[in-house]
Amino acid sequence: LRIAAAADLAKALEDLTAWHQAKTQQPATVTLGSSGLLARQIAQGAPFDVFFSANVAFIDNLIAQGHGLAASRTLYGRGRIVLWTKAGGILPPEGLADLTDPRFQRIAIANPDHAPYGLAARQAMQQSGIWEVVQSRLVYGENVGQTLHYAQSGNAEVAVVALSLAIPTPGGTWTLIDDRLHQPLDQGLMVLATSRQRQASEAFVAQVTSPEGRAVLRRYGFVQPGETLDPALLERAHGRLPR
Amino acid sequence: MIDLDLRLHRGAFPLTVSIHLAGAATGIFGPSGSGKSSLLHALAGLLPVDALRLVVGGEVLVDTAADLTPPAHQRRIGLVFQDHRLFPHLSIADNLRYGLRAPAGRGPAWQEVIDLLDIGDLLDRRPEHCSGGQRQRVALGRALLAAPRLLLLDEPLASLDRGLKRQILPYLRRIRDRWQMPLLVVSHDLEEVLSLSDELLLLANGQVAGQGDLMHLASDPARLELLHDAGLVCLMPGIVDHHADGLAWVRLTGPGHAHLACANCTAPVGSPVEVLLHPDDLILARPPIGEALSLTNRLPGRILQITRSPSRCLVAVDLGADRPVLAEVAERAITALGLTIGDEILVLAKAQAVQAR
Amino acid sequence: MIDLDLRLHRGAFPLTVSIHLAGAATGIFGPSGSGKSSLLHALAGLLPVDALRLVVGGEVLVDTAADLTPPAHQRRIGLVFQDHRLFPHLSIADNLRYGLRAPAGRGPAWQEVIDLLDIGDLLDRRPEHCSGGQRQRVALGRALLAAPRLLLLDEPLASLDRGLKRQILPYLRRIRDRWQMPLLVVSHDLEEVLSLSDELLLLANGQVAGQGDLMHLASDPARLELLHDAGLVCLMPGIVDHHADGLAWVRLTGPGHAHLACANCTAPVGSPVEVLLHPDDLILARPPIGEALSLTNRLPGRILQITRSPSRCLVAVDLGADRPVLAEVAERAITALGLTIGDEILVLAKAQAVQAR
Amino acid sequence: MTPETWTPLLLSLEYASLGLALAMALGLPLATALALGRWPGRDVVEVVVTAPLILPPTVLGYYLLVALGRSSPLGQAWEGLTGSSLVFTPTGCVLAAGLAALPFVVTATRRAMEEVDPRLLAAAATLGAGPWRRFRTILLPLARRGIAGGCILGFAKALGDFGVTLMVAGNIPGLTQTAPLAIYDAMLSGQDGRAAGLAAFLTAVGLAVLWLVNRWARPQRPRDGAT
Amino acid sequence: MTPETWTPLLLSLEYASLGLALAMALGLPLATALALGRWPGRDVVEVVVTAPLILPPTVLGYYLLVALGRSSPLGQAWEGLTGSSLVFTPTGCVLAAGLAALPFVVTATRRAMEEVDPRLLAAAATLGAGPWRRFRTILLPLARRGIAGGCILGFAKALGDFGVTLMVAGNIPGLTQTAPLAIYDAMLSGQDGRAAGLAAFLTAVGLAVLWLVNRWARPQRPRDGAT
Ligand SMILES: Nc1ncnc2c1ncn2[C@@H]1O[C@H](COP(=O)(O)OP(=O)(O)OP(=O)(O)O)[C@@H](O)[C@H]1O
Ligand SMILES: Nc1ncnc2c1ncn2[C@@H]1O[C@H](COP(=O)(O)OP(=O)(O)OP(=O)(O)O)[C@@H](O)[C@H]1O
Ligand SMILES: [Mg+2]
Ligand SMILES: [Mg+2]
Repeated sequence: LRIAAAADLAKALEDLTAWHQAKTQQPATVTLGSSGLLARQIAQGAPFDVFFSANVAFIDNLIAQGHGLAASRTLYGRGRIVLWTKAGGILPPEGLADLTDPRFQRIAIANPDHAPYGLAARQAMQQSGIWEVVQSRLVYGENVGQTLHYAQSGNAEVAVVALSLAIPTPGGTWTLIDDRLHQPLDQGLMVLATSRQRQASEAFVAQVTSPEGRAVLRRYGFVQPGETLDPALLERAHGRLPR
Repeated sequence: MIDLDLRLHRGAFPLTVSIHLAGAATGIFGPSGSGKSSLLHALAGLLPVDALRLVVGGEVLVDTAADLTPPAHQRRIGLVFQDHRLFPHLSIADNLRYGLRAPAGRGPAWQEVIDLLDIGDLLDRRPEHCSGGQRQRVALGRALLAAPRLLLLDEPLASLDRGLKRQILPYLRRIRDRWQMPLLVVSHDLEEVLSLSDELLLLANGQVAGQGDLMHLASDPARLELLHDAGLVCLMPGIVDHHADGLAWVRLTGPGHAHLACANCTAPVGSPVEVLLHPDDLILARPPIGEALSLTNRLPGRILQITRSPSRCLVAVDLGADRPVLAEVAERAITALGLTIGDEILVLAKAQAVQAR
Repeated sequence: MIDLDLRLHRGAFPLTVSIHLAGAATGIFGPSGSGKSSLLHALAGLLPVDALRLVVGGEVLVDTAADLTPPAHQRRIGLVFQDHRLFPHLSIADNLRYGLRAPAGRGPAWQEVIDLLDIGDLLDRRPEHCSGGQRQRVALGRALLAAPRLLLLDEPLASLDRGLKRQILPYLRRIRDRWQMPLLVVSHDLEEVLSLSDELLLLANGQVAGQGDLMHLASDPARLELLHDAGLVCLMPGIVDHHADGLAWVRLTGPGHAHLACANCTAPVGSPVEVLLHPDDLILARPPIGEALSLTNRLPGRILQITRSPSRCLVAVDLGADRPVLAEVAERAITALGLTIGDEILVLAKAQAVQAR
Repeated sequence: MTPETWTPLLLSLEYASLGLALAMALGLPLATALALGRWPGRDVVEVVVTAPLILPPTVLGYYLLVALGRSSPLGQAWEGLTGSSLVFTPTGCVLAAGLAALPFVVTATRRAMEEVDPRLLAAAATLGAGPWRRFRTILLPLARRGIAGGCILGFAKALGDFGVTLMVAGNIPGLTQTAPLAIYDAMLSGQDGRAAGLAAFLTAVGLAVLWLVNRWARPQRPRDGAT
Repeated sequence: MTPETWTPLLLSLEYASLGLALAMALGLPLATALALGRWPGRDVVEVVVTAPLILPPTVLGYYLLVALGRSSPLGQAWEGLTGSSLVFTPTGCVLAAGLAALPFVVTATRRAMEEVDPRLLAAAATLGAGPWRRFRTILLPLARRGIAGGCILGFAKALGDFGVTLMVAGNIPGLTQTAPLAIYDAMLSGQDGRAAGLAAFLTAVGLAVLWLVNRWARPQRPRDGAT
């Protein structure tokens, strides 16, 4: 099985494929990338079986163009964004409003022009009224992974990244951003129309959407609408809820 | 043997040569910058020409008017360059081998060429590890071994000493005769040229300033200066008659059976040689003269021609040989001895001043 | 004037030279590959040496033993290369200007050099658009204009015709005298060398095979052959006494006040000249001799030395000039005339065979 | 070292080598034509060959993907011929590597050939050597160092190509995931150690190859300026 | 054309030019030392300089970010000195461009200098020219074409640099968003038309610059092989 997936799924898919392989003896390889690029490759006939997008819009587009099986379209979770700060450095922000403090000289977000998490970050900043102040301090990562690197390497005091990335990344503390401040980050997957292993693919998708699968996803912060995050998980991963 | 019509220009310099060369070899000389190298390069196909027709031994090699313009590598015209142009990345042996053709004796033999040019020790070296003269010899060898139909030599012996020159020149003559390889030789040294050929081509400013044998060229006062700059000499063919007292006696070919004594000639009896005489070494005398002179040669002859240029007088004397000798004498001596055309006269020369080879 | 101790090796070729040179100029000759170029390059600082001590005019320029080894550009030793080495990206004018030093008359003047070498027309060209001889002249000019303390010339005139050589050589002599610029000249042409210097250095196989003036070198039968390969000549200093009948009469310097007639000499009366005599042009005679000869010069002298090599005999005759003349005669003539050392004798020469410059 | 580490490295070396071979196969004749030909527009062609350097690789890769993709005429012709597609296969990797190397091969070769003394070529012609023989025995050996220099840079570039390979070949582990892609992946998935290890390895192997080629192309002895 | 289109192009040209200048300032002396020096390890140094070609740009960019970043000693020293950081500023763009150009400048210059006939340098020495004058008047002019060739490639590479600039300079519109970044962003955000337009423009401008340099560095007349 060849799985193409948005970069923020790196860890979650590692667990999922390992678990799936243990169960079915079927190996699966994962190609990570930006959802936008992967979608373009799939439109050009890339030989993947399953596509996990960070933005369900890409899935809908591909299905509309006939590159995906409409029946396989599944929302596997809703993304959240967090304020990530390197541990042991400056005092972490307790919420978005704190970003106006001059100790945050550089704030990294993903490029809002094309990265869903970046767009969400911008919406949240605008919504909470700090956009005008922080705009000149922003630096833009190509994707959430790179955005996180800015903060990890100490070049940005804080980065707005995906919760799914913050959870498995050691060395930092983070604060969840209220999801009412941005439009929902609905994340979807599909089986490709060109897949040569359609049954296996569908079986894999079924596994992922099974309760056990969802539990794995939830461990990385992918919750379904209405679900809440497990506080113990937050605790373990040095995260906290906004003030 | 060679017909040649050429027009070209290099920048502002035009070169026009239109000649018929009868001999198997022709010497080309003229002042620096007169177009000698350009002529050779054009014949070899290395220079764009305005018009060129080249006929060698009846075969039309190039004719731009008839669109017969084979590229250089199909002309089989060899060229020894003024700057040797050895291939820097190849050993001397590989340089020599580069143009090697027809191992089955169609041209000069490998070992022969190497021995002649004394380059056997260099074969494994790179050109950069050879001296200037060594490179020049290798370049000559490389051209010879390619066995061309026509061989062009651009000052092939310029930085070699006389010893080496005297060794190489007869060999070139042999090449010319044995392989019917016509030669065009550029040189600033008339002695060098004449030992290969009777026929001379004199260039000046991209024009033919004179053509023909020495006698003919020397008959024109204007050309005499140019000839002098190239070192005027006479060459006479002959055969070694006998040796005596360390001297070789040479019988000049021709009706007169004139005999000349040469020092420093070790050619065996019966072998053909060329005798080289410098006009300013020859002394004219009216008989009789005394014996108390270290002068071995005393040849009777008749005055054929007297050429006077502002700075010198040249007297051509018929010794009954194939061609006349030229003697350069003072104006004053012509008056004192009362020399006129048709006079019977003695030509005197030291045996040491006569070279045979 | 120059003291020189050198040891080096190039690959398997060792060169060892240890000499004292008294004159302002020295001619270096020897077979191809004997180490002439290597010697010059080592002096100029372009070759790694095993040991070198060079003293010019009392000044120690290089001494490896004392760790005095200035790099080439600080030696102020000029070198005219066997391959001209013009800078391809610079015009001829810029090439000439490259080493130009001391515009305030410390060395040869710009216009003078350009006129002498006849390169005025080339100034705007690139070297690639010049003929071989033109490049050689520019290279010479470039070295002259750099006004070095010592000038090394590696076959500087090899591909020039005699006319140009005869024009350039006296100028080099003037350079040497006027700017006290010592010269070391490599040449395969003894005539060229001797017109610049009395002192000769003969190299063979990387060793000094002989050193000194011509007379000295010629006294050794073994070296006679090498001298001959280089074109044996004698040079005698003199002063133009008067002109008559198109001949210049030159009084040789020395106690004897010997007078010689030369053709083709236009130097004004009173000017110093060098008279060039070819040993094989000189005729020895026992007086009296007749008048019916086109022979103008009849000089009395005394035999100083007779050298016999297997192939030639050389007789040195004292004419009462600064140095003796050498005459090459046949063994047979020596016997016939019964020549022995100390004999009074006449030396005969045609005016045409005598060159003065 | 696990095969997980080795595979991308080996793939990289393989594709970079094949890519260089492809670039040389196309580039050497082109460069020769540029160096020796007298046709107009030569400079324009050379400059166009360097164009791939200027565009962001991913963008270039995308355009390439569209041009060679499975729905393009070229891609379909190839697929009809060989049964496998040009893109998302090792072929795509080789194409990407070749494209990365091409500018270096072409410009260096052209320049090196133009530096060869034309007088030596003329001399070879008078010795009877035709164009092909002159090319083989004089031009190529004397231009060797310059060409090798271009190939070295080209190989390095091919080895390090990321954006074009990513787009055209698709980062499929074990098939088209070359070392640069694997390093990037490792970094994305937070395996910084693996990324650093792979990067160090790739650099070391790449540099070793370059160093060897460099040695081979360099003259043995230094030349002095004498004689 | 809107300023939105122009700004990245102008920034790109500016940073690429400055980057090339930086690469030349560092690279020419280094290359000279490589070409003329006799010290051991020269080849190793040259090969190390080419290393940036081999690593995937984003990875390289990350390492650079760590090495020059605001919390690194180097970055802090610079910030103390100038008051502004090395990264996320135009300085970062210039650094990235310089790093992209350096391998080309160094390798091409070294090679071109080594091709210069040492006999001409020897001749210049006998005419009294010291090392510096020989360098300026003989070595540099004769190596000019090769050096220009390297600079052309280097400039192209600097102009097209994506990954390193992205990491080090932070893609800030109007400040550090160079043309390649803008093209990439436009493409990913679905503005295919704008991406294609920018790409065409960048390529055209870049190639025009290259073509001019190329013309300048090339000899006027073709040489024949005669005389
Ligand atoms: N780079 C080198 N490496 C090794 N040997 C060399 C090198 N250059 C010259 N030689 C050898 O050293 C010897 C002397 O060479 P050199 O150039 O000094 O001779 P030369 O006397 O100038 O000869 P020519 O009259 O032919 O120019 C020759 O035998 C030559 O083959
Ligand atoms: N590439 C060129 N472009 C323009 N003019 C040139 C070129 N090469 C030579 N010339 C000129 O053409 C003329 C003839 O040159 P050529 O080399 O044929 O002379 P040459 O007779 O061989 O002289 P030398 O005896 O000095 O070698 C010279 O005046 C020279 O300056
Ligand atoms: Mg010539
Ligand atoms: Mg020499």
